[in-house]
Amino acid sequence: MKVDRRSFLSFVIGGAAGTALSPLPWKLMDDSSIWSQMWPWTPVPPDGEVVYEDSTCTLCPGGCGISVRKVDSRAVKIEGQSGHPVNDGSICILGLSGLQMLYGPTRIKSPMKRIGERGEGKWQKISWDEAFAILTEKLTDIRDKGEAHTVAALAGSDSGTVPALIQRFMAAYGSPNFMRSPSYRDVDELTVKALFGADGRTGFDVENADYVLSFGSGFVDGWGSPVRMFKAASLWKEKDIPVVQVEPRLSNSAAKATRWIPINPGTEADLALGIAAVMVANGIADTGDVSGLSGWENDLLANYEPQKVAQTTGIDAAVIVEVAKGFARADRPLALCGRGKAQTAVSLRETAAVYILNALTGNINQEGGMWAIPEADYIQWPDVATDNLASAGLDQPRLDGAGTGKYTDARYLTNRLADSVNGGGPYPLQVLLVAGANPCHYLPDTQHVKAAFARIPFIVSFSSFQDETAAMADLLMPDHVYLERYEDVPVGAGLVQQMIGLSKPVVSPQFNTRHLGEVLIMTAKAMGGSIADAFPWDDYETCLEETLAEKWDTLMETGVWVRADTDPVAGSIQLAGLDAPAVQAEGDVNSFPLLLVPYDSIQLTSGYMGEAPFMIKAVSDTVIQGTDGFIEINPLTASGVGLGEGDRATLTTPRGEALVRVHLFEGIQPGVLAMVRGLGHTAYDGYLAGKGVNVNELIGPVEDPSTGFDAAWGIRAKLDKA
Amino acid sequence: MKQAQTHGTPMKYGMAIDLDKCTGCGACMVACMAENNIPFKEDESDKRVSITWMRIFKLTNGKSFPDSDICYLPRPCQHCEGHEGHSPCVSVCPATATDYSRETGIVSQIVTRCFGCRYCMGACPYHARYFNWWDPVWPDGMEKYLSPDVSPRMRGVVEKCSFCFHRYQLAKNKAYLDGERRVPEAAYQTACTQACPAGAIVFGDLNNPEHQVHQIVKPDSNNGNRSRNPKAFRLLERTGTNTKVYYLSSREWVRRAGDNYLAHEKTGQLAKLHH
Amino acid sequence: MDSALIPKGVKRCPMWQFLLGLGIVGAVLAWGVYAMLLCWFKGLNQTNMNDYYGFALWIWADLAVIALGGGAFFSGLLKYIIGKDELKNIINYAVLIGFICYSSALLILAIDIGQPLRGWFIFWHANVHSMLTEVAFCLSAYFAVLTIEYIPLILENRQLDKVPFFHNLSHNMHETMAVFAATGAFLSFFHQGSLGGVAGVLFGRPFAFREGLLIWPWTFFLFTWSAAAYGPSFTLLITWITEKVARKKLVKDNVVELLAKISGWMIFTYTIAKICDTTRWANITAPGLGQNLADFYTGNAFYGYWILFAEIILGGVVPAIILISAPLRKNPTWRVTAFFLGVMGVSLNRWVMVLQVMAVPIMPFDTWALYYPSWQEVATTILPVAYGIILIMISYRYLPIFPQEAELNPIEEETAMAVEAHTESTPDLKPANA
Amino acid sequence: MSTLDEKAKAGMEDHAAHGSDAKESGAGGFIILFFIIGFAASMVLGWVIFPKLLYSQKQQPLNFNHALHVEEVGEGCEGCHYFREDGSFSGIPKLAQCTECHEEPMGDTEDEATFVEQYVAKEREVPWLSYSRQPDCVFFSHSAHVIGAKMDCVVCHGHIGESEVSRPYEYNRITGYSRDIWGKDIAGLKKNSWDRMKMDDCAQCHKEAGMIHTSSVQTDRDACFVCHK
Repeated sequence: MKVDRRSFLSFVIGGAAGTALSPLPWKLMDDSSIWSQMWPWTPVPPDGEVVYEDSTCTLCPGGCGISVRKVDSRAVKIEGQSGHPVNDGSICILGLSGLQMLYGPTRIKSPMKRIGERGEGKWQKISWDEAFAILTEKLTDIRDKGEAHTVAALAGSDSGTVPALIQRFMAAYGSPNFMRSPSYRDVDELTVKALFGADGRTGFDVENADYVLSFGSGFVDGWGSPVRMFKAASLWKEKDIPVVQVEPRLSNSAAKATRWIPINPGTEADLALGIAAVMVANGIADTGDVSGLSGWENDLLANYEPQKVAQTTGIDAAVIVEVAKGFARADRPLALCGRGKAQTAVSLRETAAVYILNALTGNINQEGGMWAIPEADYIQWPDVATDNLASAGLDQPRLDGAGTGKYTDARYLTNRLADSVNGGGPYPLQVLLVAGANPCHYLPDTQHVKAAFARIPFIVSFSSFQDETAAMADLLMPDHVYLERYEDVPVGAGLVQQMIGLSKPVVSPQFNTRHLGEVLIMTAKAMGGSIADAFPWDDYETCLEETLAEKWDTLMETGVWVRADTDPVAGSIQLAGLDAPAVQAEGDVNSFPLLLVPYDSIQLTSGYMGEAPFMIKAVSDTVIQGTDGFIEINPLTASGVGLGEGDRATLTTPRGEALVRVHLFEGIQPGVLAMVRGLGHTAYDGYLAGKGVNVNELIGPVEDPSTGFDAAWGIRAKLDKA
Repeated sequence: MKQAQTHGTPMKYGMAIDLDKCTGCGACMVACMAENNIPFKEDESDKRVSITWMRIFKLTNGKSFPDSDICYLPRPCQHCEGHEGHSPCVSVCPATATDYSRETGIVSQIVTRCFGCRYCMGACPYHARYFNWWDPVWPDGMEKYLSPDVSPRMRGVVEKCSFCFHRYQLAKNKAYLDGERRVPEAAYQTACTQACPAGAIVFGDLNNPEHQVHQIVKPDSNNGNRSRNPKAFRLLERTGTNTKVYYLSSREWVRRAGDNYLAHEKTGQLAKLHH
Repeated sequence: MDSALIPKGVKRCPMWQFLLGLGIVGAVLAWGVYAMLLCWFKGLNQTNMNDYYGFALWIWADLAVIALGGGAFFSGLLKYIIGKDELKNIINYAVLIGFICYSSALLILAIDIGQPLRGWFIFWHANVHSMLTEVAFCLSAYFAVLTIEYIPLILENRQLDKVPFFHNLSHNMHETMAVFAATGAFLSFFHQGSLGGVAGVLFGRPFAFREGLLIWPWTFFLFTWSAAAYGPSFTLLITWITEKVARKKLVKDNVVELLAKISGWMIFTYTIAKICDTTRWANITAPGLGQNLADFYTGNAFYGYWILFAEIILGGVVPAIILISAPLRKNPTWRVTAFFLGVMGVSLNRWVMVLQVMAVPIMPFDTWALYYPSWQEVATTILPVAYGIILIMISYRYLPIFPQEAELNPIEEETAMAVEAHTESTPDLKPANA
Repeated sequence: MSTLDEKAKAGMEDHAAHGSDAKESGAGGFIILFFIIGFAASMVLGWVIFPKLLYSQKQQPLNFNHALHVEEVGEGCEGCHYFREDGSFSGIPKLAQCTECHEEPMGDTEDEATFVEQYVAKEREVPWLSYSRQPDCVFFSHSAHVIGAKMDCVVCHGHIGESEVSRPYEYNRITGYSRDIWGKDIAGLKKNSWDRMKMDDCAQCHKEAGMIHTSSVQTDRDACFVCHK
């Protein structure tokens, strides 16, 4: 018989019926949906035992205690450590993002040497032994030629054992050129010295103040120890404490203040002195703690009477008087200094003026007032026994000229590094060691800085991340990140007590990196002689434990050592620095009718650390859109230039130009443009690189003649429709 | 036989967010992202395709310099109760992927049940619901920090704030071990609450007079759960979404920005609640 | 060459012309399919939808085609239940158009959901409170009905009809068609309504929210009503286009005018209801939630009061008047204009109830959200149109869709004979060639 | 359609009439037969072959004798599977836990040797395959069931505690589910409470235990956020 179509048809129908009555179609339907619920390419985080490990965050100088949640060996979340004297359980946006840095793809995963052109990004992985060999050979050669002083080191800070080891290494090696990243600390130390006649730093008892007068200090934008300040700001709200914020822009801090007083940019010092004048004139100043007032009183009253100050600052004279009286009559008034996050210096004049204002309330070293206290001095190492080569090198002047000539009081003038390398220095720089710093992103006039770096024959970066400076290096010797290492963390940041935190390894090192302290000790040993002798420790941990001595146990237990009863460096102040000239913005008014001022945001680190993806995700679309960066501008000013919300414009300053988009903001003074600090990275990965504009490329350093520090607070600019 | 799962009165978890304290720093957003395995893309600047269970809105008073003022408003899922649990999103979901729990007052979203019709997103006036337009991809190595307590979502489903419900589940585990019937206030706090450096967020059981959030909000159950606190308001209260996130502000313009008002109406005025 | 399949007594264009036509439309279809596959394999990031625009072009297309497909159930209702027998001359086409619209709607939904593999959850894990659930069930059920209504049509193909089994089957199905028509009408009432409910129940969105009757917001009834009103207009518009393309009359005027008249009165009554609804909403509902028309129609680049005018006056009042007044209705130009305006009006209504709902800011500090579709969305939306045209081409060529065609376009004897002979001489034909 | 083709073909034959007639009369029986063949074939495919294709097997890294351990360690299951302080359940022991006893080989079985050499010595965790792992979206609280409801391990895990050898790990090729969760029987019939652990089984058991809650507004059953995460 032959199978005709009808038979075939019925075969198919039978098959269909059978299939429908079998589990096949139904299970397939169910399973395919279940498959879509657990797609193999969607990760499934492995479960395990949960433990919390406490440590100290070093992503900013704030010194918060952190508590890291781990699942077996993985760190899965960073939380604030409850009960910690700084942050008591709370944490900031940067601290929360730490794990993205730990596990992030921008980590430098092993030592590497440059094989392509500088900055080209061509690297070759090498062993640590090879890295040590390259470094020691280089350093030995130079030293043997008697040119030890042509080696310089740039660190993020100079406090704590690791920076101390760098300094010690430089001393033993024979170079005077240790530098730290510039910050408000520079001018603070110098002013304390000038006014109190002793070394130390200021501390601000924000928790107990009952009237706060802030000269542009971003107390909720990252000033001081950020989380502590957030808590203080909430405390002020609860206690209904008057908080006066003086700055040209309605910053988040200004919005949190009980009163925002817009001021002409750069005239804060005049206001401070104006207020001082009103206080003195009205006899509501407490001059007990202030010596040398009489000689200055007349000038003060003559030059800073309210009308005059109103002229310069653009603040109504009545307001000045009102604030002065409110401030002076408060029981525990406190004036804050240092713009934004206080990551940059301000002029000596401004700093001194504000500190003296504090003094004139008679609230120095008092509850709720400004304190002047010494740094915790716990690193007691025997002096380095230098050999001849070292001594010779150390006798040389510093590259940045700090400590000599007109810069006698300055310890570091890192802002002058670029100039000296570009030919302004006493001798050429041959090797630069960079640790915990990213000058090629945050030093002012960044292009100029990069040009200088391009001329440095040999650069070694100890950075853990592929940042802009590492990109310029010849040798990468990556450090552990803070969650992988031990480190003492002395906390300044405006605290009124001495405090040391301890970073502990929360996870084992993720990549082939080495602790910088370890690297320094081993390099020293490798170089032998007096250098090796200066580093008697077997390893960094021993060094740390010995150095911290009796504090070690406390730190291992509680993670933090606090000394509350610190004696102030001095009880009264000697007037000084007030005759110093004001620092003006660069550029002439005619060709640059507008003023560009950078502002700080707590959502951007604007420091050594690059922003983690989470932080960038939290940034508003009025700050970045795609890769476009925005500037804030008053609608009046904008319409003057014919610009509307979101329009593209060319922003030009004496130092450079950039394509930006405008965001209309009623909270900014007409004629002033504001751009956020911290964007415009060229290094790191696609989550960060190329987003926005690096404001440091548009603003150059303006030297404060009385200190030598860069005290630029803005720059003249013009804006054209693009 | 059916029984209410709750022991004694059911719980009603909610929040009070003090806008006077909130600084808009974004710690709550990132705490949430880190806690809940929220993915990220290279470009997150288009906020309409950017998954942020907790999102901060910037409010302005509309006045010009120098009288201008700003206020930040963090917006988690408002966990609407609507009328007897029929919140805008829950009632529309065709597949029962989102649900309202009478036991906790939490609006759940089960992504493995969701098939991505996005009706709930249309229903939510707060834009608290987010769709996974892309597969979640973590840069090489970063998946190491993913938490096992929250299941990563796959492409094509809607997700939203859960009031960190997994923390309740874990706290409940502990409670069983300790022989407690109820989870103590401190044992269940959301990630944003815990992180907020300004202490602006208070979280707890609105039904429990011992909980701080209840004491701040003083909800009036006879008046649609409106707060008896003159500083407090809820977003779009007039629509009858009956949310469990209360905001506090001493500034009238901020409170007015929380709802729609006709020119002549005064802030806080409420027409009849719908449903 | 395929004349064996072509209905008796009618003339069709030559094969090459037919294939050429198919080819062109097929190309568009292929483009749409490509876009569809992109959406399935790469995900909905292929669209321009976003978290503010969870519903966009696709959902609009769904609502629109279902409204326009309403001609099927309503003509069915008129013919089989109410007994307007003339309509038998157009009911076939109404059914075909309905079938196309509903299959398209289901296809678009299958693309629109983020997890197509779990689409069946809507049935398995149904949430009875959700309008969408109601839509899904009734939609699928009614699609089944339409299929059943379409089958006898296929069986009437000249060759199939020769098979006694098929012949009897289709005959018997015709007998019972009233039952299906009734079922279809019942189901349509609910899914058309639920589609209206989709927007109406959104009590968080004052622009969409409406009070109503029992669990059904007013939009529920308005949608059903508008589908019944405008559906026939669409059927007639398509018929007219088909006639233009075929260059011959297919349906007698009395039939067209009858349906047009009914459609007209329906549109008229619907428009009155719509105006009442809008008035109440604008003066009571929205203000009760603190909003007024200005909040909805000003402060953005696109959605202005014009859209209200276009929908209600141009798309409602005007076509209603044209179709109601005998002289205007009898004038083909006016009539077709009315159909066109009507179709525009109901489509616009669906647009407003989907896209403008998403666009209007609700929180005072929120912003308008405007959106434009990506090419993938456009392509996948055109896809069903192309598919529809193809199905119409084939059906028209091989099935006796228009009972009056032969009568209206008599062929001279010998040609007819020739066709016959031709048929017999080429029995080796396979429908695959068709 | 095929009927049509057939007619068309018939047309090609010389005496079409005969051909077709013959078919009309004779084919009836065959048609039924072919229907049955098709039906049977697909039933076999669906019920017998399909399940075989759907599942795959893996062997455990090494054989584990539960019975022996229960005997040696004592304290029943809790000896190795215990609750942590935070109320979470430890599940399959980590290597460290085994090492407490197995620092040196205990007994002279081959598995013992491999265990000590391959894992203990090298400090490698044993990649056990968990029979009862729920999918990631599920939050199962052991404390709720074991401490709260005082349930016996056997209810869900069966008599694994008495097993002397590790049975192969069966999993679904499409979903990756363990068959213990997905269901032993293709027809979905359960002989024992532990034969399948899908959501409906949880619901079923809760129902039997009279533990139906009404916390869900949508379903009047347990709210989703009880067992899901």
